[in-house]
Amino acid sequence: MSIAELRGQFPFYATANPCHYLDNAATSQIHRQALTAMAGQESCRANVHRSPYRLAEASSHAYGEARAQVARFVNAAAADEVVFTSGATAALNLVAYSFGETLQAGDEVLISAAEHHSNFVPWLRLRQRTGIRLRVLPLLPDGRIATASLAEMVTERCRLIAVTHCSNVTGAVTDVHAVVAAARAVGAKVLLDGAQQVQHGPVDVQKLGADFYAFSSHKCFGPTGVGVLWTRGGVLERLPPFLTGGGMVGLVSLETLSFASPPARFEAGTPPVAQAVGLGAAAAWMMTLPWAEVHRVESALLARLLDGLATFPTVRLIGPADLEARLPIVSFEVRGIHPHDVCQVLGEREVALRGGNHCAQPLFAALGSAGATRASIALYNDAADVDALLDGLEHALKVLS
Amino acid sequence: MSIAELRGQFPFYATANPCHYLDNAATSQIHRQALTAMAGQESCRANVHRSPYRLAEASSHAYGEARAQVARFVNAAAADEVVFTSGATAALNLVAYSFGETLQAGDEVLISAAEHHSNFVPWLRLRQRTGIRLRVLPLLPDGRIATASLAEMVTERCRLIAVTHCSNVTGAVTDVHAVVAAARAVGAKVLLDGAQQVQHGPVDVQKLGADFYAFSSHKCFGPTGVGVLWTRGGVLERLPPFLTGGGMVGLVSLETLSFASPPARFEAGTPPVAQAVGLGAAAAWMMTLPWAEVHRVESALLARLLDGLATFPTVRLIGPADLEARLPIVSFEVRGIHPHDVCQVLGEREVALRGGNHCAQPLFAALGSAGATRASIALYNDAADVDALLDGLEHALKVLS
Amino acid sequence: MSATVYQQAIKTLAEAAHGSGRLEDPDGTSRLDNPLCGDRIDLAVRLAGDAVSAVGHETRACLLCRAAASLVGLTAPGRSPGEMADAAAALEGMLTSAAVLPPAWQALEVFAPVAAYPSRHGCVLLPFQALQAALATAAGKR
Amino acid sequence: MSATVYQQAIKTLAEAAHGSGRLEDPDGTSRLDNPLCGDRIDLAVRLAGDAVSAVGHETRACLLCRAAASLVGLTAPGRSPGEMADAAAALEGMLTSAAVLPPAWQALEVFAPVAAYPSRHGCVLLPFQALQAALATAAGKR
Ligand SMILES: Cc1ncc(COP(=O)(O)O)c(C=O)c1O
Ligand SMILES: Cc1ncc(COP(=O)(O)O)c(C=O)c1O
Repeated sequence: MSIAELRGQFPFYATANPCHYLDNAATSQIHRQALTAMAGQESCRANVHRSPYRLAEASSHAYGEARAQVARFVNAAAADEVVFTSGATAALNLVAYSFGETLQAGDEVLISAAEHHSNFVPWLRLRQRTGIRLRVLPLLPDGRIATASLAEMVTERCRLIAVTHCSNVTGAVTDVHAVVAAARAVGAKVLLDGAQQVQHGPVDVQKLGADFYAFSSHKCFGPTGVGVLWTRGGVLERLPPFLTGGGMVGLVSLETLSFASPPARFEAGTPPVAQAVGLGAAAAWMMTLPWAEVHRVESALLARLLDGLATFPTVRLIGPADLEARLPIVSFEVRGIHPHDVCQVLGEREVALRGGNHCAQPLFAALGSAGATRASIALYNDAADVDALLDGLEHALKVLS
Repeated sequence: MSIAELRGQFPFYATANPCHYLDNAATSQIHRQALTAMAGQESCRANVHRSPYRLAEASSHAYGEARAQVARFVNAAAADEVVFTSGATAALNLVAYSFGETLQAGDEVLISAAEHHSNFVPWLRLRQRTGIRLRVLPLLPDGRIATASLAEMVTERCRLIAVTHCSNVTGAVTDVHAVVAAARAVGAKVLLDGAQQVQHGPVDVQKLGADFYAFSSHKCFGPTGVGVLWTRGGVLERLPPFLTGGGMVGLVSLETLSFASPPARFEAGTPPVAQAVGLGAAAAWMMTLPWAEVHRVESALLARLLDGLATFPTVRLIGPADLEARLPIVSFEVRGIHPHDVCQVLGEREVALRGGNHCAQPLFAALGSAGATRASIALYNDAADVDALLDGLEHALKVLS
Repeated sequence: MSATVYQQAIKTLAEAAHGSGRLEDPDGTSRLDNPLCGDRIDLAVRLAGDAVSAVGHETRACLLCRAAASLVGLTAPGRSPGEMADAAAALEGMLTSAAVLPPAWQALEVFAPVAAYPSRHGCVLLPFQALQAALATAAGKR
Repeated sequence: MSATVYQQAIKTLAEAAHGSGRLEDPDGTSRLDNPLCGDRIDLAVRLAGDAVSAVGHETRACLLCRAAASLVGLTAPGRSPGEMADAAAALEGMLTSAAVLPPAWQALEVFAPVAAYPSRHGCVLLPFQALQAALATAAGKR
């Protein structure tokens, strides 16, 4: 697989002035097929709430096809296990509100200190509403979730373990097997936040063994404005709806209220039709990639970056220094220099990084850091991108100290 | 203003085989500028959570500009009064959850029997959660909300009147002045569901005097996947968040939780950036239209349709028969013939209509109807569309009886 | 798109409304709603031995649904629950994957043009599903 | 994009850290956070008559913010709350709408290149806002 070939498929690299884009964990660039599919759907459209004219049948069909494509991408047992949401955050809130409604005071939800705010704050809020007990898995010094603590932290009252599949700060991939085993032992459900995982290859939700899997389209080469909540078959059937409105009801009156079956029950209102169609195209494209080769290329870039950073005596890595069970997301501190200043200087040299606490305040608190600079690699990045970062960092150290 | 000129601006009419599209109340066709703006934003993008590289500054700027464009479109006092949501349904749920959280058992919310499920079911659910009292304004025989009943239905316990600005079934436009006056008399807030209003011209939220105004992009020539909740300045500041996650917090830890100021507080996670940019472009385009002229054209088509329908002895109109205070949304029953059969036959003749209860079961119950066929007109429709409907209806009566 | 959906045969079936009306002493009953259109079918079934002996349905629905209900009313009596399950499967197969109808169920052919309109599949299937549901309650009672 | 943001003047200002440290017996105090970056400024102010007599701030932030805090520490003593409000307004005007600086506030010119980076405007404005907030608490006490 040649990177140049891949790049040619991204409109971003055809623009006059593409930068060294290394902020992929914030959002990826969009794939040509996703953009084309979205624009095509929008150009000539109808709502998907089933009317018998040609255009409406076509929209309903395209939306259904997108659901099937995403289902194949995560290897769902059935397309109806896929619910389209407006993003990973909305998917996580859906679980916190809907599954949360089935919990009682004293029930426990176990998260980790590595969670993005989108899988942390909804549980804080649920605790405020219902009095659940929220427990937090600690981190190892390199940022990995300390799954060894599962034994003591998963009690009989545990109803859900909700953890990230991959950290958006450290790149560490969670030991899902350990999490699922611990949950199963007490009959708890498992939610995985896959927002940083799926852009590095299709997942197999059946093999993972979780009950809920959430991710965003815009981080995996699809459009903004849409995300996915996959749920194991049978689980959604027993859950109350979250957002309510058109398209998700059975009978509605002041006295009666019943709901449609999933996935409709969880897709109130007009869904992000064109965005889902775009995501479906992105997912279908990803299914065609030689992922072993992609991983080899991404890992080589990751190694190049880690090796380069190791030559700076004032740089401290936040996250695993090895290449095992981690993805190419690299956060680091520079002693005495604020991440925003690093990002600014690099930005002036057209290297796109992100600085701050990356919506993960609990992680930074746990690791004793006030913030970090992050570089995150996607399948279209190349050695020149990494080298521009390393050169730029050298320059930044001169400018800023 | 020439319709042909307008049509030329819609990609739909450049497709090989455009139909007589009269399902605009379900979704409108997208305007060229909205599509181009969305695609441009997607082609070369970064997240909007403020990083100091060129692309991120550009995305943040574009997203802010979209907010300003929408603010101008509804004549908001400030851009920050505009919250982007994933659609009208999400906007209405936001109010039901967030403002709903400030209500207590026994507090009253007043809606109407004309509401779309998206402004009905969220309040039924709030009643289940918190024990509010839900009261429902009755309808006049022609489907208008009986605002004369406000006097008796608005009590001292009323905290909110939440009604549609225009019915998606009857086209009747609500007497907002009466609603606002009744609410003000008891210190209640007013929410208007503008999903069927804004595609017929910019609104002036300051003049309307409401506190919340919700609408969807895809019904007013913008992309799917985005909507708007406008809120009067100062009101959101006192409301708790609804969706939670990245971008809307202050400090986050297991012990502390604080939130950003509006609008950020209500935009958890990565927003539908490209869709908002597309909507902004649609709003900006709409601001350039000669609306008096558009209304004249739309009303002429409405009159043509109503006159035509009046010649069918078995057709019964659901909604006002006059042209006053109504928009060009026309629902009708055909005696002895099911709406889906009407739509099917018309669909085979490339006339796009919608049949059923249009996500408004309470309205149909109130008017003693089992369902209706609906034709809804937008600014790009012409007499040929209306005539195709009338001819097709004649044909349908032959085929079906 | 394919041929028009409203062939004379469908209209004739709907008008005939075989099996319409309330059935006394049913062995099984069902009520199915299609909330999108506000349609509803109430169906009752009586069994004699291993076969359906009588069907009664009250159907408030579109022409397609009424035609399908009429076909159920016409064909179910004398047939076993298994045979009627085959009919439902054959119908669904024809609509969604262009499957060829088995010889015993050529009567379903009248609904073939509906295949082109997935939004209407539910209308045609509803009476068959209602029968299955009623038979299931009857089986439950035994 | 315009000239580089990190001119020597900014680095010198930040390093000087005028007014940094805790102030005893303050008339007004404030704490402002920028949760996006984890930055924080604690600022205290003392008044003598109608003018600021002393400022003390503890600033954990980026270079730009520290430079701005230093400029506040340097310029506030001896000036009235009104004059400092003018400074904040002049700074915001320069950043967001390329407004020309008034003669009294030419010192703010060092931040001109930041105008090109709206995401950094908050960094520069934060210390000025913190001063306003502290002055407001002081006014509240009187
Ligand atoms: C791990 C993780 N979870 C959740 C999210 C939220 O995704 P979104 O902002 O698309 O809703 C992100 C995005 O930053 C993330 O990195
Ligand atoms: C009056 C009214 N309100 C709310 C909605 C919901 O809008 P959306 O489906 O875009 O969320 C609609 C759309 O049908 C509507 O007509």
